Amino acid sequence: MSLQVKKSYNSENKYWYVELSGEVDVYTAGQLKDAFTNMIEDKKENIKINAQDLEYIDSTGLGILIGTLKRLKEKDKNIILTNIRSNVKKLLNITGLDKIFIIEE
Amino acid sequence: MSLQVKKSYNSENKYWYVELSGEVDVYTAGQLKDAFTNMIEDKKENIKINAQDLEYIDSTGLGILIGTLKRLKEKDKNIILTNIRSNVKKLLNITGLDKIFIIEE
Amino acid sequence: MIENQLDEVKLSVPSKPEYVGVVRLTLSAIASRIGFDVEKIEDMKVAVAEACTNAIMHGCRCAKDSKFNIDFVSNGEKLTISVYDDGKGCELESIQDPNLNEPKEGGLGIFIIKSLMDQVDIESEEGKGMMIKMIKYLGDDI
Amino acid sequence: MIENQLDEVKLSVPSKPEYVGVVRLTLSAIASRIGFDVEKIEDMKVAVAEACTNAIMHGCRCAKDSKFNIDFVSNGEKLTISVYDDGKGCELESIQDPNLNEPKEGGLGIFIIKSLMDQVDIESEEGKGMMIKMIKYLGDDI
Ligand SMILES: Nc1ncnc2c1ncn2[C@@H]1O[C@H](COP(=O)(O)OP(=O)(O)O)[C@@H](O)[C@H]1O
Ligand SMILES: Nc1ncnc2c1ncn2[C@@H]1O[C@H](COP(=O)(O)OP(=O)(O)O)[C@@H](O)[C@H]1O
Repeated sequence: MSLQVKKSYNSENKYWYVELSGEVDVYTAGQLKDAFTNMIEDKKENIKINAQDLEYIDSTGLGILIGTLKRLKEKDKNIILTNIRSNVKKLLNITGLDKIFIIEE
Repeated sequence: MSLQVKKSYNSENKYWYVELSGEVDVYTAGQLKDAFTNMIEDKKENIKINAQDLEYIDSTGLGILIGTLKRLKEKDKNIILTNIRSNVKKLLNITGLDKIFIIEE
Repeated sequence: MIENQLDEVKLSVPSKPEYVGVVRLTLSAIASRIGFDVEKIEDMKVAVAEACTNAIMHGCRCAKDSKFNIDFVSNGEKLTISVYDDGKGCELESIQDPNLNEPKEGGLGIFIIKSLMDQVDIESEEGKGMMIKMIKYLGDDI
Repeated sequence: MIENQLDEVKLSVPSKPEYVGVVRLTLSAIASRIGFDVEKIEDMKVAVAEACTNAIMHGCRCAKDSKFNIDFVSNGEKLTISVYDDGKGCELESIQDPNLNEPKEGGLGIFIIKSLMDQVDIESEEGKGMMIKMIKYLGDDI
């Protein structure tokens, strides 16, 4: 019932690499929002999220991803999601967000 | 929230070997009681319980162990417990049952 | 004919974000006891969390000790979950499906609930709180 | 002085063995949110399960839809858990501590609850149900 956000900047290829583990819900969402806000204010570059250990996300978390993507799009940058679990994948499908973010298998 | 009982008879050394995994509470207790009853009716010999994966037990389960021991004592046989987790150990201490069963580290 | 017995679990929690996880875990425990498979349990976890999040974010009157309720009713074939608050409610007509081609930060919750559950009923009146009743069947998806 | 806010979770479940595990999981979730360590959570799980088992085995009137209740109240320093039923109750004087030198199959439940919790109050009257109220402190054992 908690969330860990591990981020690092790959300066060679100019993108943020983020590992999410645990659960994103209305309780942990603030933590995720703060992390993205800090990253974007530092460098507005692509954000690559490894979601292998992301066990749960709901609309609160998806809303934060959408908001972050909107700010990235101002500079034509993207959010790339990798290693998504099937329950998270299902939510992205239902909401059509799999067409908005870049999904890498 | 479930219990697995794996039993086998060691005919060379004449004892029952039982691996318990999961939780013994009022819901799963009947299953444990049936297993012990069957074993004793088959052969009244020492019962050695490997409790390595026994995550939880409460008074319902302890009561079954006590009842089983009473029947074994009629033939001077024992219950031997090994690899007990600390939370289970604590209950055995509190109730004094660590002096009634044979506890092997 | 055998009458299906109804089992009812009632839960009431403070209108605070930290209790949504508690509700999710209680739901998981109930649903797995009933015999739901992992995928359906995941669906229900999200749906119930969405309803709880709404109760906390929109439903509460923000009184210091505001609470909301979750009822779980099961029989042999389905689990019915009702999430309700006595907050300010809303006009149901104002709730629109999201435009999937133009994603927004908000407005996904109820759409997700409807997508993940087999049956959903929403009742609300301004000033009288909101109630979302959702059903998941144990058998094959309908 | 800062007033400690009280958070209250109320749970009501059918008087059936399969719901003791549900109560245990809900308790775990609440206690870990509050910040209890693993050992104290284990203690509380056993104590609450003992009280629930009693409510089911002794407390119920065995009506088809019999239920019992569990209230969890937390403030910054402790968690208070009350388990109560409206079953047949009992005379408290008749409950004795077990003789640890002569173990019996039954009679360990309330003794275990008292051993594992920091404070325990029992109220009962014949015909009026039973209530066990138990407290665990967050800080060092008292
Ligand atoms: N419990 C509630 N009480 C009052 N209004 C609610 C409640 N739940 C939902 N609503 C209303 O319905 C709208 C749509 O909810 P939802 O689809 O979950 O999206 P979001 O919560 O992101 O706005 C909310 O914006 C709110 O106006
Ligand atoms: N909820 C209850 N309603 C009525 N009687 C109860 C209840 N809980 C406990 N008792 C009485 O107290 C006695 C002691 O309980 P306990 O120490 O848990 O041991 P056990 O349940 O194994 O008898 C029970 O045998 C029962 O007579």
